Amino acid sequence: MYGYLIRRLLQFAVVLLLGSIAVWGFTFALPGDPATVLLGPDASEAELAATRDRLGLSGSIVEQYVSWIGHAVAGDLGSSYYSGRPVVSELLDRIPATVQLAGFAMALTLLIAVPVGIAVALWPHSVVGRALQGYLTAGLAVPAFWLGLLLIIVLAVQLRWLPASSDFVPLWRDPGGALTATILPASAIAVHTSSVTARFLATSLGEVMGKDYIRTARAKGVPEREVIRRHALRNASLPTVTIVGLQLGGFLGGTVVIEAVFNYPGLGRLLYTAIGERDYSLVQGGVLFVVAAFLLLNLLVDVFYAVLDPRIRLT
Amino acid sequence: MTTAPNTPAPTPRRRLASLRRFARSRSAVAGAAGLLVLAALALFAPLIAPFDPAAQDGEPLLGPSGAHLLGTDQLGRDILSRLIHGARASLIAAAGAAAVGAGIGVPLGLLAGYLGRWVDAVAMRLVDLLLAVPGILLALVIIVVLGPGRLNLILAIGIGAVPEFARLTRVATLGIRDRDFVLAARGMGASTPDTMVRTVLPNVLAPIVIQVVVTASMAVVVEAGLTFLGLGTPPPAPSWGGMLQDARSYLYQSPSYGLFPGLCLAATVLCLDRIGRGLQLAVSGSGPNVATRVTTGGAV
Amino acid sequence: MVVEFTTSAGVVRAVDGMSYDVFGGETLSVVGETGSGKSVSVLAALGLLRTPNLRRVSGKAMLGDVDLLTLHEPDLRRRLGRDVAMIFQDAISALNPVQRVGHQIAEALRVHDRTLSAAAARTRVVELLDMVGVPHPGTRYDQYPHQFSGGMCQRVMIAMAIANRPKVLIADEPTTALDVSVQAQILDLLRVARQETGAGVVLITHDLGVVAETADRVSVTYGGRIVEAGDVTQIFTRPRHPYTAALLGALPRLDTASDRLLPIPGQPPDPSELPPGCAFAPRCPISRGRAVCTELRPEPVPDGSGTGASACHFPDEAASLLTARPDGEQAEPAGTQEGASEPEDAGAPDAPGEPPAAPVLDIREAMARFPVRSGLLARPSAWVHAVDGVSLRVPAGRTLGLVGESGCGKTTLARLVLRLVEPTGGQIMVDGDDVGKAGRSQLRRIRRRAQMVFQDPYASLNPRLSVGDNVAEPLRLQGVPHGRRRRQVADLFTRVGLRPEHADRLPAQFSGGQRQRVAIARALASRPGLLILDEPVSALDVSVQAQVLNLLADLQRASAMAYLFVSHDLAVIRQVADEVAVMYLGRIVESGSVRRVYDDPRHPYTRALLASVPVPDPVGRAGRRRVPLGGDVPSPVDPPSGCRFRTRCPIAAAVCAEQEPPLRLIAGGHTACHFAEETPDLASAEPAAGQGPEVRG
Amino acid sequence: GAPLLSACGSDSGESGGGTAGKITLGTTKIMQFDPYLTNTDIHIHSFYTYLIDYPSDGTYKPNPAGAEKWEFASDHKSVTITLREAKYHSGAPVTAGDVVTGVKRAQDPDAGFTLAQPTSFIDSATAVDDRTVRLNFKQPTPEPLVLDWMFAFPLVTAAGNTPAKLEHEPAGSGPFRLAEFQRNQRLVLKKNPDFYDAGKPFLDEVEYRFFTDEDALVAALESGSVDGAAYIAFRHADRLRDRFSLVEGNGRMSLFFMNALIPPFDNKLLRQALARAIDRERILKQVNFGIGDPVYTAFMPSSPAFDPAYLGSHGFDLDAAAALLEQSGGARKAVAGVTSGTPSVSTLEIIQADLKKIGFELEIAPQEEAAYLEALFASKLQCTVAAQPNNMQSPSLVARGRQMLTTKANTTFGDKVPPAYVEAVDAAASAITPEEQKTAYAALNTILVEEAWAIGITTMPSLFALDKRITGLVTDVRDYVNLTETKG
Ligand SMILES: Nc1ncnc2c1ncn2[C@@H]1O[C@H](COP(=O)(O)OP(=O)(O)OP(=O)(O)O)[C@@H](O)[C@H]1O
Ligand SMILES: Nc1ncnc2c1ncn2[C@@H]1O[C@H](COP(=O)(O)OP(=O)(O)OP(=O)(O)O)[C@@H](O)[C@H]1O
Ligand SMILES: [Mg+2]
Ligand SMILES: [Mg+2]
Repeated sequence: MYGYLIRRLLQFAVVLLLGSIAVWGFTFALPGDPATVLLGPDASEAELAATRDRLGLSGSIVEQYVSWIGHAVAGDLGSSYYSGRPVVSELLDRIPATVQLAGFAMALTLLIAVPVGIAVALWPHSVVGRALQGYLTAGLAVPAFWLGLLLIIVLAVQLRWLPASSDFVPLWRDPGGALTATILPASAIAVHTSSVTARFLATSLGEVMGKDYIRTARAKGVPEREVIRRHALRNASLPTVTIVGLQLGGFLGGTVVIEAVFNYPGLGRLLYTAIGERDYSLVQGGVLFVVAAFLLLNLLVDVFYAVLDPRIRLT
Repeated sequence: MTTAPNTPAPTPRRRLASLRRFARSRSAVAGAAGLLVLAALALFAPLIAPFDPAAQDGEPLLGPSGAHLLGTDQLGRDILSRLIHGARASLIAAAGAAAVGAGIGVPLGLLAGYLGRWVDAVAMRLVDLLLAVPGILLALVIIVVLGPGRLNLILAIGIGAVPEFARLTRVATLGIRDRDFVLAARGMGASTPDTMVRTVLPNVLAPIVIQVVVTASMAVVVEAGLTFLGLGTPPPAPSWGGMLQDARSYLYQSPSYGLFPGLCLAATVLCLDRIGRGLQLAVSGSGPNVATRVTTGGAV
Repeated sequence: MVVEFTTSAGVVRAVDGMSYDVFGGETLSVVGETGSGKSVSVLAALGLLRTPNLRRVSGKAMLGDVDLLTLHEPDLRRRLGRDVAMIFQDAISALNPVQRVGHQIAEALRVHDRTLSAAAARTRVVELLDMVGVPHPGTRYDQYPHQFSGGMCQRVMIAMAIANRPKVLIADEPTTALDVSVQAQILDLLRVARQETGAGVVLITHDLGVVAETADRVSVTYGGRIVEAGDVTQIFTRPRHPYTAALLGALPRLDTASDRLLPIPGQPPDPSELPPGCAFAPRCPISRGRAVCTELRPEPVPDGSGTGASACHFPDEAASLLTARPDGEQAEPAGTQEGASEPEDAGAPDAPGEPPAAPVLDIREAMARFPVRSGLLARPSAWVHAVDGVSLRVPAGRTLGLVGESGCGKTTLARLVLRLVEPTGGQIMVDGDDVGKAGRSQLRRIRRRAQMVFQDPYASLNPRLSVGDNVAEPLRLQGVPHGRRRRQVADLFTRVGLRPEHADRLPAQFSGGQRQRVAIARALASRPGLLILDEPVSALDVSVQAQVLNLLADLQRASAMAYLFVSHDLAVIRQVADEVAVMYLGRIVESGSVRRVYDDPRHPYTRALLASVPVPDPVGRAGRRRVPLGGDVPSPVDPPSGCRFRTRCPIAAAVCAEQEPPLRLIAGGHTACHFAEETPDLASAEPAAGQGPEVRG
Repeated sequence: GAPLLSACGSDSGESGGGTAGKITLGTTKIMQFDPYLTNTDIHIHSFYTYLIDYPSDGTYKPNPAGAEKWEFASDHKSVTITLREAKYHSGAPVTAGDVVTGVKRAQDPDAGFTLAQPTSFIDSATAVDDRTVRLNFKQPTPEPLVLDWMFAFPLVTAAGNTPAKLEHEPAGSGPFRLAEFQRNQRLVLKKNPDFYDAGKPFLDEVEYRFFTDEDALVAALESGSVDGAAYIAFRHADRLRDRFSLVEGNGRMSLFFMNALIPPFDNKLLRQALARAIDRERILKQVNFGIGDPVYTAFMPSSPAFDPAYLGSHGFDLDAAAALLEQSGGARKAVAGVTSGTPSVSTLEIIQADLKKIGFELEIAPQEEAAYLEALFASKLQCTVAAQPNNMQSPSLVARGRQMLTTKANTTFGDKVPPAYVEAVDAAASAITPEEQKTAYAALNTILVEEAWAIGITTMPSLFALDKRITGLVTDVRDYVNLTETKG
């Protein structure tokens, strides 16, 4: 187990290193120049050159990379070209908002997916089961951003129940406010992800229900409810945990369009803007952070998986 | 001396069994039919569409009427014609992205799974990396680097689909790498590439085919999302995502404008989804979990 | 009882009017080939059949005076596990992988007695584990199924089943997946459990040996029906149904090797298209086209004694089949097709005469180790000693049988020959060419001369290629042009008794026996001088197994191929082999001619194995001393010092731990035991079990 | 009496509840704090006082602001400016030295590009005393040009007047101070109690919120999350008109640029042909939703050089365009670059559709802004639709944009800038008398039409939708938002 963990951590480092190189390669391949964006359409060549110098954009790529990675290892990802603030603090600013949205979205996802998945797996042919299957298909078919728009128009603009733009209200400061501010983007995301998760859970549960040990439990005389609760669900949740982990990882920086639609100050929007503005240091730091967070999260998921599954834990 | 009398097997033709199993799922057939209709629309768009999709002849933002069955858009173009032509963008994105994803991912997964060792290690780290960057960001960066345009769009979405294909193929390859018939092929003197292509590949195709469908439906949504961000299909070529983007601004003036592209998008995904489920049933009876695009492909 | 399923091919009547009963304290064996409806009937009776395509279950399943089929689910569940308990075939998968073993047993107690405290349940479970012979039950309680061996899992299942002292204990093939030694342990344990609980036991099996060893009464199933029922001795000595008789005839025997087995021709019936008359009629030697057999379905008719019944129109003719056994050729039913593999026969199979020429296969000190990777960089930290210094020779035209328990390295050794596993040491010569040193093209040539047939006919054919293409694969690889390939494939098909017209079908459309023929045809395609057969018949039913074994014998006679025949079934090896090698933990412990090894075994392991095999003859079973080998095979990662068998050896002494016994020439064969000279005398003095866990009553 | 009154007003405003004096505005624009560098305009006026103000009605009557008074030399070769006694946010007094430093920076094209071209007429600046500055011109210069310059010249502390400092920290004396700034999220301004115009501004606090997506901004406005939305698209105007008060700022102009450096637009006739295929009416209707006015050359209707006659004589006429196209013999295919997601895309789509009718195939290649700008500056685009700032009452300021520079840095002509154009701009910059001016402006129009590389399409007023309780939000002729008089 420990050996496994350490090996995973090593892999993690390798991927990060690869990632940092790739991110650098990409940002330098980006057409457009931060100086032009910074100075706007009417700046002169000389001004641009001066700005490039100021931003540390002169010097060879390799030189820049080496100095950057050196700092990055020490936790210094450089400064944003625009705000002049350290990239780390720019990211730290957005992380609570991102985590909060991801948390809400995931909570909603599970809240929907678990009962729906179970119902679909156990009573696929009932009226409820069919209706829910319809929901699952629709959830996959409707793009989240489109759903978000509809939610805004109906709930925020027409009915004025909820705010259309979702400011970040920290949960610990104002739980009610946080809920109203986050619920719409979280729902728009969760309808889609819950469909995926519920389907996955339903399939695994369906598979598990056909396993020999379920038959054993029934043969022991365990009532059906308990068979499902104690034997089937735990086993069926195993593959689902991986999916949930991947989804959660995807929420970190991956909800660009939703954040744009709801004007939510998350990492995705930050990175999207940064790419548009050619804020290289922010893009590099940000993408690297997203990659690291994703990998770390999946590492945690794997550990959690191992906790759930003795076959992995004990070998 | 005895010989088993060969009991006649039920089907004379090969591969019919799974086709029939697919055909028995009514919803899968409906999905396939729907997709065929869409494909026909896309293919024969110029013949079917009542108007030139770029012609700005009508009054802008008309509701549905006799002349323009689904109304007109903000520039007075016929929405129905644009929808029909828009099927091209969506379907090309879908097919192209799936082809790119499979074209890169499957060989990668096959090599990683079959050869193992360092090939596997390197391939999987690459896949990890690709997987760790949210698909939409990846697509964004790729499009920004390569510039907008249909081909680049396809590449951008397709590359995002590579890890899924690679992982799926690798797992399937690992699953059969040590199976007797693969050993048998080696035992008969087949070379490694020969074994990989002729023996392993056909036997890992089933989940890949399903993933192709899954990827296609994901691509439809991501194409819409990217067009929505202004990086998708360039005008005046209509695309459903672009129409959605335009329409949202005119929702109040012309509510039906946004409805139709949204419905088309949903219907396409629905058809693909049905086909995927049908295929899954056909391939495996009830079937193991297919790695669906589990990250936030649709929840961008 | 009738059970029907809806399938694509129509309604499948898997159980078609089956009835049997069992009384307290007795063992009823339900025996029959795969697919004859054994499992489905009990599962349906207990309401455990849950597939969505279940169409109808009718009839009665009386437990005492309650009909289980009429009970509502909660009521039924209250009885399950308390009054009726089941033991399943694949014990490892029948246990929940993420729950502690102890908890799973405790659950069986606590669902029926909600007042039972956790602590009390634990105490009781530890008792039960101890009773079924699980060592260190206290520690084992908290372990998970994957930490148990198959045999241990089956013990756990039994503990679970007897926890509530049920009235009826149903065991569905409880030993099928297990080694003979473990099978013997489990059968013993079942016997103990029956005594312990006084339950009536229904033992479902396809192994006539097991039936003969354990049953009081027997029901024989065929095509979803009971074709014969009766007292165990009567069934084995005076069968009143031709199917029963044919089954007995097809069985290879440990005690005597017959020249030919008597296979039952054809395939078991497809339950979706049962014939109107007797389901067995198409394969029946006494039906012979009699109209009544094909038109009228025979109902079970009780025999005179009142204990037995037979569903045959001519019950009295059946027994004659059994007596016809010694001169089997005559009993061969007419009307079966003759394949091209018609034996030119004349020469007796093990005619001596020719002195053993240069061996086709010569294995010297072969060694194969697999790394156990762990730690930071996945460096191999230990090695699985799968094959650890094995020497064997197989001359042309002869068969070497290789036997041993699961995991002893048989498959690895077989694969070494084709270098499908990289050897760690030693030398393997095929026709004088060193396999280990061969370059790429030479290896390809060697692989052409030595071909392999795998155990699982369902896994060894490429499912995406038609059977014809499968067979043509080796030819394609040799660059044989397309047209010639087709002709050769057709030829090969006839040689193994398949219709060339079927070459276009996919493997999935063939039965196991047919597939194994395809696999053999493929192996023959490159005209090899050596066939490596890795458990070629273990996945097949007795009747089909006999067909394949006969085919192999015919082919050998015709082409003088050498066989390396790997099996865990001692009876099969006895039937096919000229020479036998017994393997234990990567080493050969005994080898020699069949007669020497079977009739005069000198190694305690061989002796124990032979003693573990159930003999399909109930007569005198009380007098037979079954001496199951205790415990499980030690891990090949860290084999015991000295003699590897010493940890389970009843006669182990100090020297065994210190010195590894070499293979010595003893009594015309080779044996690796320090006490090889004395074993025959020691036999009578050996204790009931080795140092492994004892079965306590 | 007036100061007393406004003091009362401000008092009552404060006692009326803390939030009464606060508004929240949403915008999609990126913010820049350096007034010498910025192109964006919603907040900068709040930080700085300029030398003079123009009234918000679009006319050019100079009002004293940072400058109390100014006096032109009779030879039109200098001006003497007396500064008002005022304090910067830092507490330091406004001095003549600050202006001298500021002029020096503005003269350096590397350090102050938005002011560099407009400042080019100044030869030197000298501090006469603490509050008096004298500017000497290179040549006799028309008053409107000087006034336009004064209007655009911010008072910045000498010490803080470097790009590095101003980028993050405004150093002005304007009506509001910077309270909080989170890039791309929010900017909070607090009232400057020391503002020279006592009692103003009326608002205590202004908060800007940043939106990446314009529709999200409008949705936020409609759901009440923000009190006002700035720079929203025209299509929202109709719908929002009832519930909100709409303010149209002076805005900019949209122009169709053709790059004379690369084929096919190195062909003058071809350029002239395309210039006639721009259907301003339809663009106004369908892209602008009726907001704005058609323009032909790069002058707004408020400019003295605006000549509506060209709209008639050179306006939309596909037949004329077709004839010219025929005559030009040039290629019939071109690619237009454009920033994706802007109304320029729709404008191009209309042009595209019309051109198609006369057999010219225009391909539209939307790009993301950074890539677009780079291509534009590198002179790689064949043609494009882009916005041009208002050149106020000095038509010579037409030469501010890179596509229209009179120097080699011109991205549409390179070193082949038509000499007639250079001459015309110079003449416009030195025409003192009204008659000279008239001739010069006419000449400027003629050469612009003749060379036809920059074709005016429409004005693009900036559109604000505000909660009805907000009043007094105005934009000046440069389109800078002025919140000094705003109440909420
Ligand atoms: N769900 C099902 N749908 C259709 N047919 C089924 C189903 N389950 C079982 N059968 C069929 O019922 C028949 C009886 O199956 P059963 O499992 O009882 O056989 P068995 O005698 O236990 O064989 P084995 O020795 O292989 O365990 C088989 O032919 C099988 O194919
Ligand atoms: N590729 C491998 N890597 C690691 N260990 C292996 C590998 N292949 C086989 N082994 C181990 O080597 C030992 C011998 O395996 P092998 O398959 O040869 O046994 P076998 O006698 O054929 O058993 P069975 O009767 O179950 O087929 C087993 O302990 C097995 O776990
Ligand atoms: Mg069974
Ligand atoms: Mg084996």
